[in-house]
Amino acid sequence: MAVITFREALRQAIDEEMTRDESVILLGEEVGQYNGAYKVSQGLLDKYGDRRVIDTPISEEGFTGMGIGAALVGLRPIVEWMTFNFSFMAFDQILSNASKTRYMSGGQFTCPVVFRGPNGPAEYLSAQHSQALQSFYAHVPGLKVVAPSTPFDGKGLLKAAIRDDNPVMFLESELAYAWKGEVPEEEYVLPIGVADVKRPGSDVTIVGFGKPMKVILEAAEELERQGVKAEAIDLRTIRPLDENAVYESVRKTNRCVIVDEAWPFASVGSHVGWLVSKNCFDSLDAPVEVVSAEEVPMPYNHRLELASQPSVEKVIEAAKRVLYA
Amino acid sequence: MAVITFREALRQAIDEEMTRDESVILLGEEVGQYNGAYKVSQGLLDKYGDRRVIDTPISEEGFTGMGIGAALVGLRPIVEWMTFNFSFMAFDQILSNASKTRYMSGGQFTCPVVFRGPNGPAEYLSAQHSQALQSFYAHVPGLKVVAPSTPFDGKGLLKAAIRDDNPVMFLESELAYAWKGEVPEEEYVLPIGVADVKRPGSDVTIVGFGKPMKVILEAAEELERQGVKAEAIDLRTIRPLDENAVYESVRKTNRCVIVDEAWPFASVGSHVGWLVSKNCFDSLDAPVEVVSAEEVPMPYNHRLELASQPSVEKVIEAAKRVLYA
Amino acid sequence: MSPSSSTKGARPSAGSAAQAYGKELLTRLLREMMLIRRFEEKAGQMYGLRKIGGFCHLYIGQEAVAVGTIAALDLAKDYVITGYRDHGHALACGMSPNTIMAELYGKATGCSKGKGGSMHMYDAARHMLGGNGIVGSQIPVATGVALKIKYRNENGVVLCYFGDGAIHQGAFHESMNLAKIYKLPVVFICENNHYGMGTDYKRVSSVEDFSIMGASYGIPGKKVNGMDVLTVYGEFVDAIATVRKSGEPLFYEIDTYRYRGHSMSDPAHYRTKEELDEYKEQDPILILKKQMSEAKLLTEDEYGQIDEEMTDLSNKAADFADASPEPEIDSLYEDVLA
Amino acid sequence: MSPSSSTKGARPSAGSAAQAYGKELLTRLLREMMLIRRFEEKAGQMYGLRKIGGFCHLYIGQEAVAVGTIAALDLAKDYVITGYRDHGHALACGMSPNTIMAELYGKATGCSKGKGGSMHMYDAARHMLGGNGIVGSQIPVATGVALKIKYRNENGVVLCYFGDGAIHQGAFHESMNLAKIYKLPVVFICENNHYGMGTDYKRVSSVEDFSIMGASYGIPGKKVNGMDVLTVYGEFVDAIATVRKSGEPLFYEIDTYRYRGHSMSDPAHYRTKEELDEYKEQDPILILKKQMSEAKLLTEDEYGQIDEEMTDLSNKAADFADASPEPEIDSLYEDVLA
Ligand SMILES: Cc1ncc(C[n+]2csc(CCOP(=O)(O)OP(=O)(O)O)c2C)c(N)n1
Ligand SMILES: Cc1ncc(C[n+]2csc(CCOP(=O)(O)OP(=O)(O)O)c2C)c(N)n1
Ligand SMILES: [Mg+2]
Ligand SMILES: [Mg+2]
Repeated sequence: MAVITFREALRQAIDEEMTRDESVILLGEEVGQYNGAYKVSQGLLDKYGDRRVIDTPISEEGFTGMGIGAALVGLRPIVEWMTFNFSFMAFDQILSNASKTRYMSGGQFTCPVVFRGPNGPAEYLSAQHSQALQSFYAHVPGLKVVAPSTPFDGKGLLKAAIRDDNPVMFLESELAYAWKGEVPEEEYVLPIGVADVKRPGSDVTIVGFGKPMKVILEAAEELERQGVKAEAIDLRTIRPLDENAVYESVRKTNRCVIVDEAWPFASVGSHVGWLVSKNCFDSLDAPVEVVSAEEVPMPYNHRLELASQPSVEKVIEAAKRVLYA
Repeated sequence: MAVITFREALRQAIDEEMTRDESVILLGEEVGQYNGAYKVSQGLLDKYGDRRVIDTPISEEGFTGMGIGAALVGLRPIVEWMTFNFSFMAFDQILSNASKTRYMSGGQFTCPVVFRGPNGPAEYLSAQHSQALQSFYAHVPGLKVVAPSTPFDGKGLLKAAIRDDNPVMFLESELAYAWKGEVPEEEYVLPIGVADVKRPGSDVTIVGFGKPMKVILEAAEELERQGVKAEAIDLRTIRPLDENAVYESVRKTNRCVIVDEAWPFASVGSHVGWLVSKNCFDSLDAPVEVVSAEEVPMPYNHRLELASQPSVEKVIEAAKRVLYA
Repeated sequence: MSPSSSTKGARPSAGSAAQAYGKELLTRLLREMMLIRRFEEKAGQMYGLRKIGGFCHLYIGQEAVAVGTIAALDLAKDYVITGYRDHGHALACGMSPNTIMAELYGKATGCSKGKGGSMHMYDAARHMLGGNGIVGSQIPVATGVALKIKYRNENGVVLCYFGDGAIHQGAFHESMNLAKIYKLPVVFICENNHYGMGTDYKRVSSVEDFSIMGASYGIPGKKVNGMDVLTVYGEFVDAIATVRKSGEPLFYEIDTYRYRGHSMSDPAHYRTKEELDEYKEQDPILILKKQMSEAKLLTEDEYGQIDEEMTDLSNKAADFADASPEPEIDSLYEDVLA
Repeated sequence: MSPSSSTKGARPSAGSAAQAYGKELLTRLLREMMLIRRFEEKAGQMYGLRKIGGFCHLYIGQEAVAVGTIAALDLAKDYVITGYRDHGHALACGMSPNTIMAELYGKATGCSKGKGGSMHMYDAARHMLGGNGIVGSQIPVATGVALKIKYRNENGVVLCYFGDGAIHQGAFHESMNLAKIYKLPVVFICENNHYGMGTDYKRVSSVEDFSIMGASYGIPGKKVNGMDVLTVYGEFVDAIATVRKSGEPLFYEIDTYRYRGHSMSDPAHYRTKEELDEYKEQDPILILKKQMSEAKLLTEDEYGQIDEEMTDLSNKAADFADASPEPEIDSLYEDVLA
């Protein structure tokens, strides 16, 4: 297997799907001539031309709606938001059209569009540019929400998202684009809606998705050194959620920590916290802990921004709390 | 005490605050000449003139930002969205500016703006016009979120919201505008962030806010007939949340049902479900239940739309589940 | 087409136009307008009887716009997309009154299986893309449909309708620019019926003649009299030919008027009876009837017959809807995802 | 002011203008532009040394815009609001280089206590309202500030800056209409520096001359040469007097150019060296220097002294920032709510 970056894995997914299916197009700000603000679309304009790789003006509401419209009549657009922060401009298009047209039309239309781009805190970007926005989209029936944590998962799930007949929010991360991992040379697709045990363990279940999986796995290693075997579950897909994978683990470990870099209130993290509390009621030896962002907009100062996010230390502390250690 | 409608109670709140403080203005679609799409602003244009009661074009992003800008420099605008469904158009303004300017400026600015209008399902309006959107706003630091369930609470809390120096999302309901209740003749203001026990009981705690409190109280009455004493807690404010009021009750009843007419995933309902599960871990005799909307866009057909929402029956069933009855 | 030319273009006078178009076409336009009129009246009645609930935005008065524009399309390759005031467009696209009325009743036989209601009429086969309840939200979607047409070299055109109120949404501005820079075959149609709910468009608009707004995007803009279906039709036969050839967007402001309130509960105190009456004198059906009579293409009898037929179709639609089953409760969970 | 007149207006020639404005004013403009230039260069260096992180959008090349426009204001009653490329506007508003540099360093002594960083310079006392990181998001906010000015009868004016990229956001369209219908004292200023990130504005714009877009809102629009600070200043002295009198909005496209990449990591491959060099020959500081020398209002010595002074101020700002304390960790939780 080749070791490649997350960025390259995503690029391969888009490239392969564009080759495989002529109805796949890519559009967004700077995706073409600039080769992508974060270089995910590097080389694609050269390869596919500006008919299929479309640079847009800074008009998120407009080009998001354009992607939706094209999807309703048979194309399979991939819409890149330079970051998910700018999806706010297109919130109406996503909520009112992408997620509802199928239902409102009694199933007459499908809307096979992928919305992708970096989500979650990066570094030194402050409040408007450094937010984890999954809670908003996870809330909405009619959308799927995917958040991979490795190049391997990223490639396989992005290919699945492009082939999916529903609108899929595909959450990447600025900081993870440079991460490396093994990715097979041969083609593969991963199913949407299936979690993955990233590290087996028996003492405590730690659940997460996306970039914070790195923090979780580091915490798990440190816990191992301290004699605690943590099982790390990567949800990979937030909506639909692979609930059973989580319950199975918790019924074994009897303890659960959830890590979500979004604000806690009405978040994926606290939702899973309630689900586990309810569905593993008789198995739980301790309350379910959620490690989340602090309840503040993201500050610019680096020490503050780090303090506002989930960290290895916070995860370890939470694990110890549920272990009463 | 006079018995007046919810609509009239809200109108009084706005009217009194406009008289009290010249920096309070009202703006939105049809608030003036038409006297409000739902008549909450009836008579206010006549009384205060078009300098203070401002009809806007259908430009939610624009006039929401206008309200924010005016608030940053000293006015206290009340921005009416004809319904919260249209706040999607203004999502960026709310998230990027209203909730963050104070923080990003290191506390140099305050943003005393109230965003209000009907939220949640009404009748026969289908997917785009019948949604409970509190989960989105409850998630966001820098906002307050208020959702009264009676004319009395509505008036007292709206006055508090107008006087608050922060952006407040004030959630009303089309269907509740005609509800009647006692409201004192003399002036009063209710504190934001304080829950209210709407009905005392000892067997099970039922938590809710806004319009579904009616369903909760009906269910509680029926449960009473069946010998079960339910305590009904009205959160009144979603953000900040009066957690202790809930915990106190649950530590007494040992059982908890939460009712939230929003979709369940990453909702206020499931968040409170996790909070209670965690903070009343040792007191709970049963898993916390959440009665929410079904995970579907709102259908037009009346039977279907009723089936998609929390109902008296569903609340009773949930109460019985936590009572193992 | 020159930017912002006046309401009265250089077309042949109505009488001679009628002659030129011939009886078949004119009869078709008349029948379609009358079907919309009678259907809407029936829907209004049935709303009064609580067979229909929620919002119900009637199109009465505006019939010439949907009928005159859509008659110029080839719906095998062209598309229509509009807002919530959509019954007229749905009928003009050839959707059956039965399926539309059943949708209004929320029945399983409705075009959207009772899930959409008045604001969300769709017909994938007839290229009718709704029915959007959010003011202006359909405009970006229209550019995407046009992008697909261009991508697939289909030589089709999208007609995108929105109101005088919708033009102040950012979506209009963004979509006009997108359509121009990508050269998309879409005609943006502002149906200026003078009011956005209770608001006279002049109160909330910087300019009174919207057609000049095309200039900001290098898109030809033109204002057209929407009470005369032959003017609309003639204009759109040309417009659609132009777009098929150029592949580029056009922008129209079509001047029209709604006779009824915004939705069913609106007493419409914001306008005078005189204003309403003035427009009723320019009623699009009366005008076409007159044009056809003068050109000896329609007798009173024929008119009466059409009227009866359309009334009958509308009544039957109500009967059909009445007799149709409610959707199964389980259908609540269907059609969320593909 | 007539809509969309050309870049070169009917103003007096630069030489005579310089004479007319007099030494004090010109020296002030020169000092401000040079302060921005040296400050930005220093910030760029410090970014290279990782004292500053994240996005850092330098204003070098565009100095004449912020300086020429803001010099025409009375910040006791007027306001400034802009996007993320905001160091220049902040300095032109009279914010101290120390507080700005400290903010870039994320220090507690920064204008936003280290919470805002490069994109979020604010100064409530000097009526500088940021510093918005979301393209176009400041435009609606500006209308609200103008509404307050009008409401309070303050006779002030808001200058609202945004880029050539931002003009395609719906927020621009909605705000222009709002400003016009309510007659709000705001000047919308599109700083056209020819690129939105890597995108030549012509590639994504339906029209090349943005100033014509004012016509859609009945707002006078004009294009101005933004490399000549005297042209900008002269134009804005008039513009602001006009707005104070009329209370109504104006729209300007100011033609300018940024010498550096979009942010620090942008190699700017999308433009040629020739193009960049061509603009550097029209450098706003060089032009003013030349105008002043020709009018005998500036010697080489004086210029050198100013340069030294501004370099020194910038260095001292870096020293100040360096020596300043980090914010306390607990400050993380402050300033969320009032
Ligand atoms: C974004 C949004 N804002 C507000 C509304 C409420 N609303 C529904 S129709 C309407 C008036 C629209 O007027 P216009 O665009 O002229 O269309 P018309 O009803 O005249 O056909 C309003 C304000 C909405 N549906 N969507
Ligand atoms: C809504 C939104 N979309 C995208 C971005 C990313 N972005 C930041 S600056 C920029 C280019 C803006 O160009 P322009 O308006 O011309 O301003 P300039 O940078 O030239 O000053 C883009 C695309 C953003 N910050 N906000
Ligand atoms: Mg209208
Ligand atoms: Mg630019």
